Amino acid sequence: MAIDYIPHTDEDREAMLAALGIASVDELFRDIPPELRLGRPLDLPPALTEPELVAHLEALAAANPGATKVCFLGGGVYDHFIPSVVPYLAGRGEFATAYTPYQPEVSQGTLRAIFEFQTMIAELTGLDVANASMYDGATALAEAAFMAVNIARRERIVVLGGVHPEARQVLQTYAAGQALPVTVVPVDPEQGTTDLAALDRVLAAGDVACVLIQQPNFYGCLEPAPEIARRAKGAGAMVVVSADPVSLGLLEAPGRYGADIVVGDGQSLGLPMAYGGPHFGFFACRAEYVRRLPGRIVGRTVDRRGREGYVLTLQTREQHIRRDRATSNICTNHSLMALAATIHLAALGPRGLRQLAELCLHKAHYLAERIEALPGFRRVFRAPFFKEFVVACQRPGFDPAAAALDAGYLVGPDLGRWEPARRGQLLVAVTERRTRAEMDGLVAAWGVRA
Amino acid sequence: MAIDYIPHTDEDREAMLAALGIASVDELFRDIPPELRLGRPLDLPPALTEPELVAHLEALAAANPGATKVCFLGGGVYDHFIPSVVPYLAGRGEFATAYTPYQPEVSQGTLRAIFEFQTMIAELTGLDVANASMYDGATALAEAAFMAVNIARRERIVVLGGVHPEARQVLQTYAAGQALPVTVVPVDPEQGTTDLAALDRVLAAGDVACVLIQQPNFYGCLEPAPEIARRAKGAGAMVVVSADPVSLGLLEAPGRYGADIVVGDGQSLGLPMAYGGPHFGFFACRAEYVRRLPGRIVGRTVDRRGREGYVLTLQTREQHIRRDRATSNICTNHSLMALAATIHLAALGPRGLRQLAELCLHKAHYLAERIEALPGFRRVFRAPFFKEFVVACQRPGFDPAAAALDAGYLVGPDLGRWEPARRGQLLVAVTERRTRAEMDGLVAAWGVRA
Amino acid sequence: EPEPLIFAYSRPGRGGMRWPAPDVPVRPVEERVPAELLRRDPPRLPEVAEVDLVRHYTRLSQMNHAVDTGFYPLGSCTMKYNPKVAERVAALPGFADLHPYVPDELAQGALRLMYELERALCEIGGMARATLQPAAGAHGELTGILLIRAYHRARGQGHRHKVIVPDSAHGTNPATAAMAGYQVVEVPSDARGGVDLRALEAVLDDDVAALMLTNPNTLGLFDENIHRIAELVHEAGGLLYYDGANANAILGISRPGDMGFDVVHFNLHKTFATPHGGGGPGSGPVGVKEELVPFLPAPLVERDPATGRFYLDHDRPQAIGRMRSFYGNFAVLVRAYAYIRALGAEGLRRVSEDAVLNANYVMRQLAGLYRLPYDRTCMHEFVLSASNLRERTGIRALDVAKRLLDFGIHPPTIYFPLIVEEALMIEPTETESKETLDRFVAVMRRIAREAEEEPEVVRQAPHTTPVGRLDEALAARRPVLRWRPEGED
Amino acid sequence: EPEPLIFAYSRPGRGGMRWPAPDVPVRPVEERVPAELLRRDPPRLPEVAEVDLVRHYTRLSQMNHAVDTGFYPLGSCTMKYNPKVAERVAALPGFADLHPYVPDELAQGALRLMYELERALCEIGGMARATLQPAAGAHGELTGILLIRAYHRARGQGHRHKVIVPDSAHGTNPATAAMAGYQVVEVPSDARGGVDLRALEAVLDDDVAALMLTNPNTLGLFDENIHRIAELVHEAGGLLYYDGANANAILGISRPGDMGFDVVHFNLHKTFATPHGGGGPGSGPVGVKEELVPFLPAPLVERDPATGRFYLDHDRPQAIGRMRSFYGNFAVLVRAYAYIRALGAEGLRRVSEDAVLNANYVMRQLAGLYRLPYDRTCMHEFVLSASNLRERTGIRALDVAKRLLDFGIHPPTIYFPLIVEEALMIEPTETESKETLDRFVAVMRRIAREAEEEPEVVRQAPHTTPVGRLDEALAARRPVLRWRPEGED
Repeated sequence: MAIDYIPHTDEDREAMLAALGIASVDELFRDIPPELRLGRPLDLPPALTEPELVAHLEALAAANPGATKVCFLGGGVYDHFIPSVVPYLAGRGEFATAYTPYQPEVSQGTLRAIFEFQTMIAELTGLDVANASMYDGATALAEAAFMAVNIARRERIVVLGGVHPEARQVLQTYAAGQALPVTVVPVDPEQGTTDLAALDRVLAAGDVACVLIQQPNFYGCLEPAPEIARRAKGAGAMVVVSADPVSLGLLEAPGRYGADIVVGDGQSLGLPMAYGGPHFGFFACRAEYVRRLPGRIVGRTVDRRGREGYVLTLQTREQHIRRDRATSNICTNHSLMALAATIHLAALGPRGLRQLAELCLHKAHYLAERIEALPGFRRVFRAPFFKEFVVACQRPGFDPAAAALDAGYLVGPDLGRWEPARRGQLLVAVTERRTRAEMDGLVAAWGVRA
Repeated sequence: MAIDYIPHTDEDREAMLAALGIASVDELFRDIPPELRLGRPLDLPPALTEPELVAHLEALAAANPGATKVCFLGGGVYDHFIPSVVPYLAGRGEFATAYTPYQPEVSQGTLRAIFEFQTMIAELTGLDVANASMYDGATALAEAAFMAVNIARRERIVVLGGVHPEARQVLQTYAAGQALPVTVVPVDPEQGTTDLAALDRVLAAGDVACVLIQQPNFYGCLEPAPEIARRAKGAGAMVVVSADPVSLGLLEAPGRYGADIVVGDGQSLGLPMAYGGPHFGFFACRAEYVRRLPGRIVGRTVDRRGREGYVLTLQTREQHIRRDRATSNICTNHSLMALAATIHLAALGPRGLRQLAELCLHKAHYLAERIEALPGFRRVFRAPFFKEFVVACQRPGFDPAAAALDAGYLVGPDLGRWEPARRGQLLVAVTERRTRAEMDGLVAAWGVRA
Repeated sequence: EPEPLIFAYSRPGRGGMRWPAPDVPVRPVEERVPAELLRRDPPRLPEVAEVDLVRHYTRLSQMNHAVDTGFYPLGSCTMKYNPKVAERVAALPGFADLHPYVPDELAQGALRLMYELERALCEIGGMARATLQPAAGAHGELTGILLIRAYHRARGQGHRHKVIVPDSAHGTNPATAAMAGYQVVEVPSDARGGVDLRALEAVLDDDVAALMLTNPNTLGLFDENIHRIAELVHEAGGLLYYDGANANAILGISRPGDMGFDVVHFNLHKTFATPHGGGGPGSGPVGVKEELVPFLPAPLVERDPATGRFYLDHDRPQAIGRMRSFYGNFAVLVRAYAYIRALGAEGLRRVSEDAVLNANYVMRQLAGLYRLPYDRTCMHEFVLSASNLRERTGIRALDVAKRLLDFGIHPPTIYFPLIVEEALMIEPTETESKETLDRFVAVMRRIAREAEEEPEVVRQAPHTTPVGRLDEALAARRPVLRWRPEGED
Repeated sequence: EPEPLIFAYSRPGRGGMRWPAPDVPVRPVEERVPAELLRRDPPRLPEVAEVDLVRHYTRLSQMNHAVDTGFYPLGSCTMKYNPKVAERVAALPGFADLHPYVPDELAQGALRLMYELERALCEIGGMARATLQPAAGAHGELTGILLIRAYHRARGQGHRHKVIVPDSAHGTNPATAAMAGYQVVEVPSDARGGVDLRALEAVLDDDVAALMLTNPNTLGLFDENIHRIAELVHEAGGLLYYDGANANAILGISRPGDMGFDVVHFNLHKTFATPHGGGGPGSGPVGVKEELVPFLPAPLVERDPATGRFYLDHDRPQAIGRMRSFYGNFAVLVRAYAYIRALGAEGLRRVSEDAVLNANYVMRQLAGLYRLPYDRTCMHEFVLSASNLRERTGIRALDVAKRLLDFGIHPPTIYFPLIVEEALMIEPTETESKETLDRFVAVMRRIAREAEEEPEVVRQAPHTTPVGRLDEALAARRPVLRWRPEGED
């Protein structure tokens, strides 16, 4: 083999075998019935030395030209700038190669950072407490629905049509396990936001455990979330909001307009797009529900000398204690990603986050207005939007995504991926990284050639 | 300004000014005569935020297409593979943002690593002691000449024609300051190694302080270094060898054939080419000369409790103690580069270094033989070589460097840069990174088109 | 003084990332966003200078024990060395800057990597196909149990509502089964630490959907009856789920698929050396036998045999649905792929051989000092009990664990598995040298001696850590789960 | 136990980088290399596994105090915060993978960066042109003195063989002058800490080549007479050399060129925030007035006005020659360029303003406790004396320094400048917060109190570091400068 990362020399092995009084390591596998032993080498490609490995992976990375295009792609993952301190600090071996802080006395680094994370998420969401992270926004939303069902003691989960279709799929998968009914409330096709009348009809049955709102929604539109929350509350349902954390620099904290649980995906907070992961989900709720939270929670305590220290706490909610009665089966979460986001938020500060949100807003509106002025192009929805919007092109024979790509720009995804009726409608996301020149370039690529 | 890295808020400043009893920071500059104050802003480009800065530097980096070509360039800097652990560990902030370990109790990290470095350099060179690093191989060689002059109490410095022309230039510059005579011994134009008869003539005068040898020499050729050392010693001169450290995995340690001082450039030991720097120079000598060494030296001692510890030592040689009688004016050296090389050598181990040297040797000879078989091409020198050799092309109207570049290969430098008579003669360096396919590609680019 | 929280460095108006000025016309945000939706109070994020931020997180990092700082024999977690080359390649811009919705044509390198990784995992596990989507081991378990559910439903066996787990199982097993709507049935272990076959037979009936098993199990013991267990479960119409937490023992030696398992999850962060990140990200791909392939979540990576091009196949009508957004923890997949490619077949087998050798080497030397509840050859880990120590000296497993901290050693997993009292679950892994193991044994001996001779030293441990033994009961009784500005507490 | 040397982890046959097998035909090395040149015994490099290597250097790093871990007011060294963005951009493959002999056409980005950096440094220093070649401050000094020598020679003034340095000068100044073949003449400081004008006049004659000066000087004081000094030196036919070690005080405020200096070196690792690397690499560009430009070492970066292309101009017949290989510490230049571009004119001025503010703020609060030998407004640093403490308590500057270590603070430079007994030379830099400065003042107060009340605590310090106070005398008396295998010592 080319690399084995094993310190043993042959002499070491011999000494250890001698200490065990055996002649060969094979004897240690005596409990495996012979017929279950593989008896042949695994059929894997040959081992690579480190130089070969690096060359091979560099070749694979180079075979992703999508990584070098100008990115207007949206739909939950965004091309934001990552401050240099974030990967530098989060990449330190002491953070990256530790595990869940089961031994708090030698894990204060991770524990303090996660306590900071919980605080920052609580601040962003306007809620009281947050957990130490979930896998992603979609699974966080599904877990939130479970939690709401358990608290509300009702079964029906209502999810708005503006929630990311993949998050709705995850919700359906999770809910199917426990046979929980999921109802989708349609989006008003003109506005791009929730059809409130339809919502009212669903709520009227009085069996709704929770309403799941995404803000801004999948189409980039700003839902009338406070109004939705009022109606949900009025029907005795809990309110769960899935929020873009960058938007929370500018948009009201959902906890302030009635959300009981706020979740979301943290990729925008200093994490590379990385073809979709790892990112993380955040999960915050009101204080009274804390013992229903899924996942790890860090709390403050003291040591024998009265010094402040941090520990994993409220563990009786968790699988390793409560087993089949746990609030979730989650064990390993996305701690390192949460750490990166903590550093990111600390680097930005409240003003930096606000400015970032405003930059996205301004740039997205500039591009939207320029696109709307193009012949044959229209913005599909009328509702206000934040950093992302949907465009459609009526120009016959013209493929806007292909034209953009020819000019080096990625736009999308095409909504037809999830809604066949919307084939050709494209999401366009504009982060602070997109320059006016790039936006003008995209507009030029979509212009009518003379 | 866009970034200032300064923690002060305006309130902080006001509080501090108040504590000083002054109204404005301008008052602190009262000792600067008004006519010497600038009185206008510096004429500099506007400040950039971090995202702008990164974009700007990325654009400048992208404007160096030379960095992406296949590199057969030699002449002192080589495209070797850098193990992943090297930049990861050497880049840790505790190493990178410390300074010279003046306070050993909180600098044991740097001190222990440099002590390891000194040991490894001593082992590689076959000498007793080494210092903590110099700027580069060229300045190390010049300092070695000074040291030899001081020890030998003779003035004449003899440098072989096979020493890198830029190192000879540095030597001349340094020597001119103290008006030390420098004599260059020519290279045999057929062999590419020292003209031994000419060397004998120079040595015969009996005034030679030292002979400076580069092994392998600038043309890639292997000097008969032990023979040269014997002759130099016979004439009472000290022997200084400048060695490629990678070659020392395969070639005899110069200390074993009589070298009194061994220096060299450490770029090959895990450092990026970085357009020429920072790299480092190493500097080793026999034990009896240790108090003549330039630069920092780390030594072992004990603390009050008898625990082993490391400190900067023999400082009375140095400028901050001895001032105008110091062995050199060097203060800041290239410690972080030496650390990287230490990690590199620890990662390779003796077998890894040997294998690396052999790989370079085998590959270089493969390519040399293939090039020699090309019509119109010849290898310019007959002496044995290590990883680098000189080729010339007699094909009229054919520019080999340009043809190579067209195919994506960099070769050179052209010796005409320093020796006009050798214009068109190209150095070709082959590291372990060059694949047979790349070498065959270069040969194809130099083939005769059908 | 231990490092305080980042908020201690915050002052109003200090620091904060600066962004470029807008290069487009700007209109007041009130014209863009309805007033009701605009934030009234800014979040109280810290306002710190970059220098304080860097120092703070640098110092915090130094308060962690990690694989990069020392021995970490945390049983069941496989805290092996994480190669730095994997970090280097995962950070390549061609991977890091790739948006998940980029057209397949522009992500052929990423797709090929996923395709090859899936094949490698299937070969290692003896499986037909695998999904890379699950984000962690427990997530893989949920995926696997939902696959089993879909399988039974498709065969008209939707009534099966029980999942059997042994009493030695990881907590995630029962939690997962419950989360998927199953009733959990526990079976006891036998005297040799394996599944009690009689008890198993007793609970196997037409309602059983699956048995979830780790093999080697959480005692570090290979269940010699696995073939018989598989027969029994299959005869009852159930499927076998393999919890891959302990796969580090069997690479290239024995395959779950050959043992009779139908569904397998892998913990890439354990077996395939991707770093644990202080609690994640992990990655929990799930492999299945042929009969379960139709139910794997979309998308899978497929290769067009005609063109050789890779593509994401979303067209999977029988799939259980999505388990998360996108395609999995891609950057973790990159690291695991790099690891498998670095080692190859011989290297992976050597990993397991040396992991097992190390565990047995340590076990044998500690067997006299601490109680060995199952005195058998172990696999990659083993479980000791401090019950003998407790009886004689009052020193508990927890005390031993805390005392280990003083020697720069991370303690074993303690009080698990639940069937061993005062359990110490020790997994050295293959990346530790004989010297490290010898030192661990010596320290464990010393602690045993201290327990007899100076028990207070052990009971008061740790003595050398940034904080002393922490009051976990207080933390749970009076939860303080976030920082608040002074005066607001 | 402090971390041992890497050799402690070495075992014969362990670890070692593996390389790809040769992909070319291989012949025995004896056929390629004469037997006499082949190595007989391999170097005894350590043989270690990657895991032990990573742990070792990780642990070593944790034994360092650094700017990234705490306050570092080491006078004259400008230990300011090193922005991480500079590390990011310096590592870009477009810079890192660039061979120095690549054709200029393929390195336009690098050349532009060097061109722009030279212009910025010249603007900051008030100079005409600069060489980026010198690798450190002392190397810049040598370059500058050789430039001055070349200048005099070209004007038929080759007989000038003296260089004047004040008694407060950095050791590098006299060492440099000597290294360049000059005789060093020291002039004393006056009562206000500046150059004694009368003494200067006394030594100025037709043999003087240059005066080397730092301004602000090593006392942290701006020499108010600098204009007069320049006049005197110039009248005597000498030139003025500016040691840029203290330039952090004057950015955008006053320029050495305007003060009358003819040659200036910059310490990019001090003033322009490139990291100090545990002792380097630095970078010491040297700027000169118009008359000295012809002597600058080749190559310089020039821009073809017609095409706008940048090129390395090697054709400099009057140049002093090369100072090192290639073009300077390019990757350090990248960091310094990034720093200057990040701050701009306003930011650089703010740097100096706050550096000076911080120094005065700390000085004023410590002035009562420690002796302030020159009671004036200071610039970016100041010098205290512990002589009062020593007289009263026996506690020396060294003891104060060692005691600071217990509080996580790097001590000031001590026993320098030589003209102040028991000197403590304190340079807070602009990147430290008021809170950090206040804490430093509080600790310095506490130590002064301890010196009175419990002097042994100070004298025995440090107490909390990985090793205690080290016996430097022993190290020099019986030098052990390398590890040797056991038994070989």
